[in-house]
Amino acid sequence: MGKYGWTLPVAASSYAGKIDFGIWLIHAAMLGIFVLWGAFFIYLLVKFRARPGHNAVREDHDDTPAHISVPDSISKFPFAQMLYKNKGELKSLIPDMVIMTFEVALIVFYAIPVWSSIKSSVPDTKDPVRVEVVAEQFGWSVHYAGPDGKLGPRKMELTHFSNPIGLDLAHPDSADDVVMGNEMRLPVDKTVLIDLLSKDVIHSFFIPEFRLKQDAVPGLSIPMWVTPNKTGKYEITCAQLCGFAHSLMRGDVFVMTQAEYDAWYQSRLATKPASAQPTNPAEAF
Amino acid sequence: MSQTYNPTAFMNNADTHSGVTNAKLGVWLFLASEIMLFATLFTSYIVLRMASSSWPWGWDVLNVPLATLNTVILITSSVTIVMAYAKAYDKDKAGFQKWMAATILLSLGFLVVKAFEYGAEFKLGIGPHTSVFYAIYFTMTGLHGIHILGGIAVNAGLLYMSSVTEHWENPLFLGRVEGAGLYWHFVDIVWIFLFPALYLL
Amino acid sequence: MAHDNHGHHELSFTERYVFSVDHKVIGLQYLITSFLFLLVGFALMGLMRWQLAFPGSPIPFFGHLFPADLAPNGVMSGEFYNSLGAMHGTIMVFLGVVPLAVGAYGNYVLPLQIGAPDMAFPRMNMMSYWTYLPGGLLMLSSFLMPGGAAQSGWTSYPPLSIINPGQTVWLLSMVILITSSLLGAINFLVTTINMRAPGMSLWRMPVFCWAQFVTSVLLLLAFPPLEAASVLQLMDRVFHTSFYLPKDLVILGKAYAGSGGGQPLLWQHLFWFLAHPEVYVLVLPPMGIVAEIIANNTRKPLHGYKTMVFSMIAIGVMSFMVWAHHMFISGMSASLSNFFLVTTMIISVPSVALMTCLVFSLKGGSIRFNVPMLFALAFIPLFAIGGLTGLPLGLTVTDIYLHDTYYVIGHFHFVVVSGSIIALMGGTYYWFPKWYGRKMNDKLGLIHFWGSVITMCGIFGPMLFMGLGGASRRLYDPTAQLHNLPVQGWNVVATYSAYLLALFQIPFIYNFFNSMWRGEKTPENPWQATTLEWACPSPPPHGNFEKTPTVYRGPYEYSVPGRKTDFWMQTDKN
Amino acid sequence: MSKNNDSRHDEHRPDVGLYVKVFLALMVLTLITVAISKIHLPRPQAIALGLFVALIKASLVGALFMHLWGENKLIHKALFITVGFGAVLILPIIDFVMVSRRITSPADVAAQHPGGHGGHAEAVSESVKLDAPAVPAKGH
Repeated sequence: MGKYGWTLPVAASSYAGKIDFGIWLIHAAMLGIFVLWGAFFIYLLVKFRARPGHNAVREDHDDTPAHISVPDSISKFPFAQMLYKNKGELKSLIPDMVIMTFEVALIVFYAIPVWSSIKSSVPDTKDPVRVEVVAEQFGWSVHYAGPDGKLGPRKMELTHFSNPIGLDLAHPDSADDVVMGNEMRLPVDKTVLIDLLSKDVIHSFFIPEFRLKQDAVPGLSIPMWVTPNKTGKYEITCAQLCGFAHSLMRGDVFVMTQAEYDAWYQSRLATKPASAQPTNPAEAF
Repeated sequence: MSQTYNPTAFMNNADTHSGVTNAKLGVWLFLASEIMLFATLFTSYIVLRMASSSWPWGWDVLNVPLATLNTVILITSSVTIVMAYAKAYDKDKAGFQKWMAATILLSLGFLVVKAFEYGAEFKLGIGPHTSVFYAIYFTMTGLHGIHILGGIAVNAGLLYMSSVTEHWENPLFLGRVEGAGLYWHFVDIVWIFLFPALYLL
Repeated sequence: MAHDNHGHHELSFTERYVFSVDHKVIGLQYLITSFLFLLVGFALMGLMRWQLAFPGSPIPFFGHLFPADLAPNGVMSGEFYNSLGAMHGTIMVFLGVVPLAVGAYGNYVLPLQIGAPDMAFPRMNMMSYWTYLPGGLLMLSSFLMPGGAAQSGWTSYPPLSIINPGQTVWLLSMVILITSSLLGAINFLVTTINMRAPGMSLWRMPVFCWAQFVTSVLLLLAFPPLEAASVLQLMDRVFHTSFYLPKDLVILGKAYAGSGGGQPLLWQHLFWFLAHPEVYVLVLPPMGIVAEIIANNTRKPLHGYKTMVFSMIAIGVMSFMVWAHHMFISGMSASLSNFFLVTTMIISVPSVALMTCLVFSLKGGSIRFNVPMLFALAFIPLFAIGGLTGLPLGLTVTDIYLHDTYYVIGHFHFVVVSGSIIALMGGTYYWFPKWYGRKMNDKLGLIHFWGSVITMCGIFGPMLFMGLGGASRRLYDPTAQLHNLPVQGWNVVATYSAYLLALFQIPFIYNFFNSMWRGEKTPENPWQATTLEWACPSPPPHGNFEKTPTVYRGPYEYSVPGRKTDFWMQTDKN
Repeated sequence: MSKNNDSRHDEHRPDVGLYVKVFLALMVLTLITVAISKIHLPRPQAIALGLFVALIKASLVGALFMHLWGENKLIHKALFITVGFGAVLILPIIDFVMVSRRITSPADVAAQHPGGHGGHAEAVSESVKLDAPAVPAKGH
């Protein structure tokens, strides 16, 4: 099936593997739990089906627990009386304990550390690619900070069909900035720091191959990062309903070698006067 | 029992499992849901206030003296309705009607003062759309005003019922007055928090 | 008033069937209405499914019936698709399953099971139905309004919901529906607390009553926040406030005129503060029904009655603290996500305990495989799939990938459709003899059962695979995105399964109405059950019990050694 | 179920003298809040004091006018449950506090780590916490 198939698409970022590990681990566990329970369930259905000569048998704890005498040795502990008298019933908590242990392990050793490494911190890199992604109905504008690592300021009143993010082109920080519509080119094995913004409604920036997803909320600038580690062409999609053309809101990601990337960036920069009018995502439709 | 089955008989009956009449329990549960409603509005208020870069001070943008007057009116009406309850408890019909009428007049007074306040703001071209502060101010006081209207309707209904002998002598009547009172005090409590939150702080 | 003579004069047709104050009539009104709304929601889904499987091809048969702005040349437009999606969710959740689980079953069965002659506030009960119906019709009528129905999903996230047409009617009818639910919840709580028959202590209540009790608490306390949030959104739409709108919005190239200063995420918090407890409102009553049916058909007490009850209470409490696991990637604080991750893990503990109890209850029984029991048994594995697939969604890290994909849709529908709705249908087969004194046909029931279960798996199973493939939900044209192309085949499978599922509901509908008049007559207690609803005539008269019943024991005293019969009713003294 | 038709034992015996005292107390407290707000206290103190007085007023009304003092335990329980669930609504507020203190731009991250050291792209241990309240949020 190539890159995409019936299961997870190709993993193309540094943390994609960590996320995939979780997905596969949980699905294996789910399958195990389901098969075990399913087998037990079917066994019960067959063994205890109603048939002539077979009668239901009550469990021991179905009789009044008042008659169960609690051993002296444990009767002094808090709740011991209640727990001991209901010990037959409490059997049902055993599978619970197993599943809970699994979940606690998953949270402590997997979810919390990996989550904080992906979402609440940025790797400390020397020379990151700085990008600002601005979502709108129905397209993405990708704003590169360029070699100076500084994003040119945006001004709402400059927003125009020819300048969808309202970039202040007169500002010195904007001199080496490039704005692309629905297209993102990244060098491989290099951390990209992305600020995610939205001009109108809530969108969600989703690159399945990077296992990267984040809602773009108007009024917030949400930081995120990714380190692509496989060259190729991938897809940006919008994962949050954003209007009638939501399904058409997509873009391409090209991960290329550093040399290719530099060449491309220079070519964009060289043609910038002509393309000071960046590709307009809205015109795509 | 099926012959003389009477659906309202149970509301009368304090000999329930809990020892609280159905009517009173119902009113309290209704108030519980109202608590959640206003708690949500206050949460929204706090969130919007914290997220905004500046928040106006009530004395600068709203009419605090009128609001203080309204606070006094509403607290007084809370006392008059509890007096009406006391009179109903003593089976003093004239007294009940007097205090209940006072309550209704006071609550109408509250709405009139409120109308003056709103009117002055609208005249200046200020409305809910002006800023987040005015939005939350109009929404919260507006919802509170709707609650006042509901209270007036209930109280007026009770005032009318007290003039009909059949209702006045109904053992349920005192419970109804108490329920109306509970609701009215709740509306008062909401205002006790709204007043400083919007006007003073 | 004190000596009102309701029972003495003949009730007119309107008093008896339309504006009835009898909880049984109201329950059946709810039942029929909510089943109709389920059908409507299902029909909307059928249209969407066509577009998903065959994007861009005209809808067969019905395509040209729609106005040209909704479906030009019979091909659904993007706006129309979004309306269908939003209304499908809203109708199914707020007009279908909740009224069915709480309004219909709760209303009819709860007072009977606790031995009450009626609800605590019969007139309020009637008002509750008569606010629900207009609210629902208003919601439906939004299709006919200029601008069409709501288009922002059932979650109505602003700012989209504020700039889209159609949302005002949605918000208005939500406020009405919430009011109806609140009236119902107060009524249920007071009834359960105050109106139990002598001897019916809380610990002798059937699990179903506990489920309704916990559900009512959830409804009472979780709905008002949504009501407040809806009012704020209504203000945003009607009075142009900016509760949910930040500064400097530029919508399709035009600056939005508004003061700004609002918070889009505030709506999400308030919405999910309701909507997560709402999920448990959808699940707990059906679970109660399953417990009733399983206890009855295994002919032995439930394993762990107390564990189940405590689990339900724990679920009820915890359900208020897990809502933001719907918001892990919404831009919410990443550290707070860890808090909700932990609470989500905690809530899975009582849920697993409940399921374990249901399975363990089979052990040692003498299992009768009648139609209601089949539905109850099918609930267990299907709901388990729904529950298990919740695991990777509740875990922050894996949710990054799976959030807003078809995996979520598959998970949710396994829980609600092949969980709740299957159980609720089982409830219909189980209590039908009580409602009409007649039994539903078994053969048709079997066709309905097997058809529904298999086709449901055919709809929702593929969604899980599509989700793993990265297919986003709410896409008008899934083929517009490259990574969806390989999984598009699953959409076709799901669509045909959905149409088959529709076909398999025909025997159910026929069976229901046919059995109402021509079904096999049944005695008072056809299932040899122990709970109180079977101790009164079928159908019960106004006032329910001939004389107030006295309760002597717990709800599930089956197969008590040394007794002639294998069931010992709660009302039997010896 | 109907052995007792007298509903009175459930209602509270009114105490008119007490009501008048509460009324006077409420009036005094109202004047106090208005007076407090007129002297320009710093905002946090003003808010704390204002809410404290409002809380006293609300408790007076609740306890004595609504007869919560000496009310049936069931109603106390119902209210405690409600207040407990209402308290959960603090979580959205906490979220907004944390979001507003989040470093909103990787530029701020760069500002914190001038020059950059160590080239380990994935070294989580050396990473910068995005939720740390180190840099004031950029106004949005």
